[in-house]
Amino acid sequence: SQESLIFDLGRSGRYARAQAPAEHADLADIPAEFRRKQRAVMPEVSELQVVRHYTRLSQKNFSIDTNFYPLGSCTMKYNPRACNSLAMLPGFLDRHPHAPDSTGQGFLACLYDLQEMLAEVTGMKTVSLAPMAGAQGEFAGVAMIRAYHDARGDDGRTEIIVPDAAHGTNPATAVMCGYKVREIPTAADGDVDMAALKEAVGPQTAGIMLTNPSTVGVFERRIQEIATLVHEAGGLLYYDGANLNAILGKVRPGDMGFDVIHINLHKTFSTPHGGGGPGAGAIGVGERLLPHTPIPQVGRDNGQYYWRTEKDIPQTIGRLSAFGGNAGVLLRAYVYARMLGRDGMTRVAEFATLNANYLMTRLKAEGFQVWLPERRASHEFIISLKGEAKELGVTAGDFAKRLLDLGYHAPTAYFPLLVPECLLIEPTETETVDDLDGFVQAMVTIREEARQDKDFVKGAPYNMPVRRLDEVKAAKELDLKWQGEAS
Amino acid sequence: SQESLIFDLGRSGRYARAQAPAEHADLADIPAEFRRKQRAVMPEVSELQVVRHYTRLSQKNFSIDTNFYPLGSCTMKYNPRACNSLAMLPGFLDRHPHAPDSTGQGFLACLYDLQEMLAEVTGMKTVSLAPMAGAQGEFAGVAMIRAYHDARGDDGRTEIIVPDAAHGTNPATAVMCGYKVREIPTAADGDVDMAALKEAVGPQTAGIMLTNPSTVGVFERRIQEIATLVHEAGGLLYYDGANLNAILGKVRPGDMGFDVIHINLHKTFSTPHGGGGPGAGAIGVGERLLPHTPIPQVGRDNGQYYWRTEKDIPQTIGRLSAFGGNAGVLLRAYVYARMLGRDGMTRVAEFATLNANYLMTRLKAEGFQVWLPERRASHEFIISLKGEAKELGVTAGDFAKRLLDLGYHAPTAYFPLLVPECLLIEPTETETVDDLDGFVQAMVTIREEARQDKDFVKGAPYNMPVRRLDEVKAAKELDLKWQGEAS
Amino acid sequence: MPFIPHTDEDIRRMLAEVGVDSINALFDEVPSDLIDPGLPGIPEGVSEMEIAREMNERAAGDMLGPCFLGAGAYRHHVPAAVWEITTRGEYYSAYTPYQAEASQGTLQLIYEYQSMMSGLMGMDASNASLYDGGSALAEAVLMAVRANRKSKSGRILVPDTVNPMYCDATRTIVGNQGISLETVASNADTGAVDVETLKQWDGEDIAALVIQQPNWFGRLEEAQALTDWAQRNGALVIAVVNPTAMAVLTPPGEWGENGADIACGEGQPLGIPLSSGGPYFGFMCCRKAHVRQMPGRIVGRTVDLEGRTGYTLTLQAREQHIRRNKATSNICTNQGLMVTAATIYLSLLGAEGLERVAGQCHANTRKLTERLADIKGVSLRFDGPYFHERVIELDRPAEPVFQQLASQGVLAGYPLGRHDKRLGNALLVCATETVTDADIDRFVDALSHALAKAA
Amino acid sequence: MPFIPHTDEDIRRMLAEVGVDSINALFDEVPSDLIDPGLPGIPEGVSEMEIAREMNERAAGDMLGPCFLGAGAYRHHVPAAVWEITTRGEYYSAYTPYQAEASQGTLQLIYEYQSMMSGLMGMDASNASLYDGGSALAEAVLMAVRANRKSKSGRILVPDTVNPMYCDATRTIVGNQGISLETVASNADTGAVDVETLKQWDGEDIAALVIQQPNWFGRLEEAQALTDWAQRNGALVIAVVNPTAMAVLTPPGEWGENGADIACGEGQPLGIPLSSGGPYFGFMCCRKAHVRQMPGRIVGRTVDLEGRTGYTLTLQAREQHIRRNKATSNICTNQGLMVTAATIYLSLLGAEGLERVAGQCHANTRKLTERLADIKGVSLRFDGPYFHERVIELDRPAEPVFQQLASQGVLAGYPLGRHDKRLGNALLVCATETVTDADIDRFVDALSHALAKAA
Repeated sequence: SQESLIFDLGRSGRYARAQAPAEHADLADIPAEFRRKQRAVMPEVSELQVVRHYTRLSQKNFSIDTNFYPLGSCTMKYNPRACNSLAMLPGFLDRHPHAPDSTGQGFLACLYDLQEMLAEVTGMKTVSLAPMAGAQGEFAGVAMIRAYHDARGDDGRTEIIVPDAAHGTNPATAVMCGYKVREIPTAADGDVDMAALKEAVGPQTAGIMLTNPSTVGVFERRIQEIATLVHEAGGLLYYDGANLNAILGKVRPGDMGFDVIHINLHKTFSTPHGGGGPGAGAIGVGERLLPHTPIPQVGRDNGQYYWRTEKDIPQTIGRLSAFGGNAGVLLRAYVYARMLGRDGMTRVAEFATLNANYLMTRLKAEGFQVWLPERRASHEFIISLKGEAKELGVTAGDFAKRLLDLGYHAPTAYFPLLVPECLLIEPTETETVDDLDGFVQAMVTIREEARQDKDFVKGAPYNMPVRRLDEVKAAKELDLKWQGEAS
Repeated sequence: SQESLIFDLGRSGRYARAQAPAEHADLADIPAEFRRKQRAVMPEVSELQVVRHYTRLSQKNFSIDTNFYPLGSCTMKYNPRACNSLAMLPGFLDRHPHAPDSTGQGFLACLYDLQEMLAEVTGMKTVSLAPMAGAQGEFAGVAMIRAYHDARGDDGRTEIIVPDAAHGTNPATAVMCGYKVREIPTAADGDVDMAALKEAVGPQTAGIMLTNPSTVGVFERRIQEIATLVHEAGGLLYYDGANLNAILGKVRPGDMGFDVIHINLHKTFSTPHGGGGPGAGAIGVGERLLPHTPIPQVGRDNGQYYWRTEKDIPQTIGRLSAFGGNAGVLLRAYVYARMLGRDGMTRVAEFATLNANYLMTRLKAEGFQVWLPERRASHEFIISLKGEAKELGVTAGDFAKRLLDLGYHAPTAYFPLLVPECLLIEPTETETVDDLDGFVQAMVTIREEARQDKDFVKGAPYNMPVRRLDEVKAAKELDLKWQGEAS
Repeated sequence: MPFIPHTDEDIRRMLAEVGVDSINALFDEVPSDLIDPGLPGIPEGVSEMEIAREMNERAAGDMLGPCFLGAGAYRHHVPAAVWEITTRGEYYSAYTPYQAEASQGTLQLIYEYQSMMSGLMGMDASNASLYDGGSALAEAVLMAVRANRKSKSGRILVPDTVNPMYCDATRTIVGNQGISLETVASNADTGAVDVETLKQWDGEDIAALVIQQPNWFGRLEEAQALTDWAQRNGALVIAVVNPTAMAVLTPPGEWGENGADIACGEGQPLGIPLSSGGPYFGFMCCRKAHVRQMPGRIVGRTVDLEGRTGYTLTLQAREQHIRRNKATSNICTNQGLMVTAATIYLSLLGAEGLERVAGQCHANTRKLTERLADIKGVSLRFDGPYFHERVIELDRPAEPVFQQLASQGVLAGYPLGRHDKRLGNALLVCATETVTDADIDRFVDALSHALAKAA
Repeated sequence: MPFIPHTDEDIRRMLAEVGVDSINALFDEVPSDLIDPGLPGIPEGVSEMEIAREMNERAAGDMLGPCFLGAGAYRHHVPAAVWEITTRGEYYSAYTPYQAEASQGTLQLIYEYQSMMSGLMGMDASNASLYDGGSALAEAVLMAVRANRKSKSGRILVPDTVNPMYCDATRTIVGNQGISLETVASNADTGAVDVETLKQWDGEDIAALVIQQPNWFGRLEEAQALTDWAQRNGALVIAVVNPTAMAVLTPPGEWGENGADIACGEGQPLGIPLSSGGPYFGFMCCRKAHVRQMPGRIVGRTVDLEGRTGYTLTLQAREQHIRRNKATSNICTNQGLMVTAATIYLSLLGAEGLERVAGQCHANTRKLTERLADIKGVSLRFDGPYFHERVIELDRPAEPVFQQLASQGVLAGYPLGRHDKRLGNALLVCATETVTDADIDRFVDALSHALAKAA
């Protein structure tokens, strides 16, 4: 049923009275010219109304805790509840970021230990936890590449090479760092087109941004060759950690030859996605880039933990936020990493890969077209519904919407851009084989429904709180806030 | 959609591995004859499966946090979330009940302060927090009445007087204490039938159990006269606190003449109902019954808090549980009581009463038959759908089920037993007038639907996870546990 | 007005609709000498912020170190998922599931709980909980008297190896119903009941025998033989058991030739925090034949109008809201939220996980007591198999030692002299899976020091 | 295998289906010299119980007393309801709401958030959050450069009264895009910007002026006059504000004749715990004209096929996943869960509640600084109106005093000398609504003692 806007539930003068001081303080010392004239437009509701409204709204979401969520490239695996409750212990929650290091040794020890574990599992020299999301990690990485060239006076390097299948953040980041983007194609076998790469690499190359396994779900087999090629040309290699879950503990980006890597802790280290963040985009740094590590970073000296700043890293690219990063997210990642431990990390990669290959095999057996069927799936894989679109008139988007009705969150659709009518499917290691089988059955059911009545599938979803939304209207007749109308 | 049983999700050998020791301990010192031969039938599932299953199941419940819940006699008001989080602070949660008083002064102080506040607001001499639910509080109260007479050697008193409208727990409790139940009728004006009472009272009277306001939702106006009558006959008065919310801070049972009272903290003091408990049934004790107060009780001596036991109360009726009562529930009640404070308590009664009288007036205006229309509603009131049953063929039960479809939890139906086709409606003070209006509108809508198509209403609910259930089959073909069948 | 949403305008509108001038007018049926007593003893209300500060200070003052106390309540690891889900509003703020269609979440959960408890106990059926272990024994006694139709005596045999607090609570609750609890003395050397001892009741009319396993001293009773003796003599058997222990010990359903008739006990070990003594929950299971005598809520599986599976409260004719003075018990509200937690706990652990927990508890207690026994002035008190709890004997009264160690932050076990003067030097100790080697070292050190001084 | 549900039988069945002998065979495309590096530096996994023990110990070691630190992060009361609801699995474990039909909860919540933030700021539109206040300023600078089409210079005026950490972060982020941040010196006596000072840029091509209100020193800037100067000179105005303060101070939308162009800042005061520095969230609002230049997610209200109201991400053509190297920003994941908390916080407080909170913070800071100013060796540093934060000047370097008081459990404010040597004796102090009179007494006592000794 429709849920009113919180504003429409309100009545003038109402608020949750247990939550504010009983009296209005005297503000007469602030001259009137600085004072607000009219109250802000705000909800005016009781505590029960708030609790009920947001509890009911929450039930309108799919989430890992309620549904299988095989969203390719997003690693929607189980977020252990202990990571939440232990990160929210009062000793951590109430600590002011400017409080001296001496009073936060427990907190800093967790971050230090996390840095060490991440460096080990990625094969990098050091780790900074400062970036607050994957995209900020990317930014930091490319900014470090730039700082490296700048520091050497090597200022003719104007290009960053990016595969055409890359995440949108890659080219956007390169531009933020003042680089031009040089796109290279993906070969038919799913790997980077080496000929195109060789042609692209040169003295103008600042670096290359790669995801490995790549966004088409396969391991880049010639990665060592690529690393040598780029390094010999004087460029550096940036590793986009979006797909790190696929190889955690099995293969290390540092060993592949990467100079810098970001790790989406909200993917591989299972911190919550939170409906769009907060994430954390820790940066792993190789030998060449060590002097440019972003600040702050946790150091250890004589058993005491402390924040390292520009004093310790004078050539740092600098600070990325007002404080030290998404500390609470980092604590969650730390708890998760400790529960996994050495063997557990490796198993993440193994079972994420097993689940993906099993699901790919099953879908293929049911007649769906797997992209790159000759390759091993990494932790994700692609099917193309081009055939279904042509023969039955239902698109990948239609399948995606109908899956919602059947209780499955849709896989990522229409990404990567180079595969027509594609679904990028990432089951993750925390799902059971029975749930994978259920997903296969749902896909088969939808195809059968489409054969019977394509318009039925095209009309999906039917069982969600709303049916398909008018996105054109949303973008053209912008309605971005409540304007005081009645509900 | 149907949710599988947790057992049906399992596979042999699966469990949440982060939650148990990594190794099996050696139990060879326990002789085989004492050891379990075959593993217990248990779910075999992963942590994600558990989280997902019980998150999804939760969404199938109505609750205060999701719906208006005007369940008469149950006081389903907002349960402040702070009461939960503050009662679950680690210092309280991890404390062993046998830990010495000296290490639990904070905890004991909360209970002591709660005792004091409850005594004050009910007008009683002392309070014991030992009873773990209303029914146990009732038991303790009647057991104390019995102990009182026994201690005086007054052993001819064999009867407890109970109005016919009383909660079922009242007669059941009297029997548990070895008494016969003498039922007296309710007069046409809703008060106790005084003539019948006078006839019932005598030397065989151990006491009377009353709820005031009564279960028909009105204040017993001649309560002082009743108290005198019973006391003069040598009996005692027991106050069933189920409806205390209606008079909190406005009128005190102690002032009315009651000798003992139980307080459902999960009603008036807003601790959670929890889908059926835990409750807490604190006992308020008057002068006459002081020597028989149940144990343990928190005492204070020289600023130190301690558990009072039989050493301190030698004539106590004794202990009601292994430990000291539902401590965590009591902490929640304490937090709530402190947030309300003196004025807040009185306002509870005032606004609960305002909401009930408003809702009663509105329903009456819409043509529904109010029981006792000449009386003020207390915090609840009764409507009878006898007319609708006769004219339209839809019963109170049908209205109740159809209300679920419209997003309202049904009021209590068919209680008290003496009113035909009744709904007992208790809106509580935490609901807004808009929600009350919405409920009225829903009742009007259902009556209109019944006029159009009574079978439609009789078939309700339609929008719930299940439709009406076969209760006869449930009772005849008892299926009380999973037997290993496939889902 | 905390938690009350009414604006001044709302109040005006509502009073006008009702046709009164003020809220006080709504109380005009209350005798005027009773109204508005004033409440000078109740402090002014405080904001959530203020009470949060106070509660944090009080809770912080109560914190403590390692815990070797058991005696009916056990510190186990409680997985974070248990309470994060249990306190979801839909479980936390729901009522007893009378409206089945709007309560399928709670109802299915209880059905699953019943299945798990039946499985753990090896019994046919379970109810949806009672208040705690102590009151569960009281209800079991009442139930046994009802269920044993051949017995008219109301006599219940209760060994002195049953938790004395349970006995106290039972006496309070059943005391007015013509039931007598008769004590069976245990063997002073073994701390368990000898079957021989029961022979004195051979041929007498006994309604039921209570058997606690592991017993109050942590010792394992000869449950098989005791059960057979009782049932041969026409008495029912009431088992009082620790549910964690049932992962590794013979469950009541398999005691003797026919199994116990009723199994009950304290559910706290299954995911419920110690929480200063409550809320916990009592559990009760029984044989099929006795289901209709069982007190409390019971959920059954059935179908809806369209044939879909659904769950509902059943056998309500036993209960007080229907049967009133003929009810099996006056219990109404039970411990629903605790059952929610226990169900989630058991689902996470499964039989395998619970076995590991039980095993680790036992191994830790064994390690602990072996270490303690090496201290001069400490010996082990009872011979024979035990589980996860054990009695040690000091060379001096235990109570002062307990208090002294508590002041040093070590909860050194339960002084048994509180219930039996003959055990004045004894401590009942327990080390669950939460206890580390460092904790044990700390206890051993503290006790060694305490006993190093002359008694 | 924590969190991995596969049984041995599952694994066998799956490998058979895939047609390989082992899981390792699935990695046969990885160069063999790279595979299975071993991870000697990573410890063995531990159970939840073990890590819980460690985290509890570490957290307990970090606890501390009263907090008079602000400087960009503020200790406010966070209602219990905020995080109990925010951490519900449906919010906590959901992804960015790309699939609108399956994400109406999050989407409607964001729409409500946008409405609240727009209302609080007096602006036309809000996005769905940025990372934090510092990076929000960086994004605002980039946005201003894009949006100010008349300006080609990329020059941004930044007073030295803007949070220096925000300036640092902004420099890091915008440094490679041809943008220059030029410092505007404030008046050393007032700690605020004189409009006169800006005259030196009259007629120059300036893309934007940044105004922080209250500023880094807690002082109120002449936002009206500064805004008018900037806009008359063709510069956009970027407001950096404390959202709590906006309950009582003139919001950016009402600055000067036309209002600020962009308002941004740190959302932490709105229900987000201090949490050692994060996660917080940056907010950003703007005028309608600039909406299409705003970075980050934006939710719009629309209708579904049946005409029912629904919510969806909109204007996605600005974003990196569509526009790639032409995007307004590379931001993808933002701080969704923090927005959830802030939305619930603002709903609970409303305008009235937030006013009371802001008022109490200010009153407490006034009381605190008046008390501190009475101490020998302490004076108030800047003249003029302030809000909820204020600079005091000691008779000696502040940093050692700060460290000394911290070791006594009092966080005595922020030593401003860390950013400006001229302020080496200054402490920026703040007393929010959570501070009690007893806390103030404790600070006053501790500082009095510290200063009683010769410097």
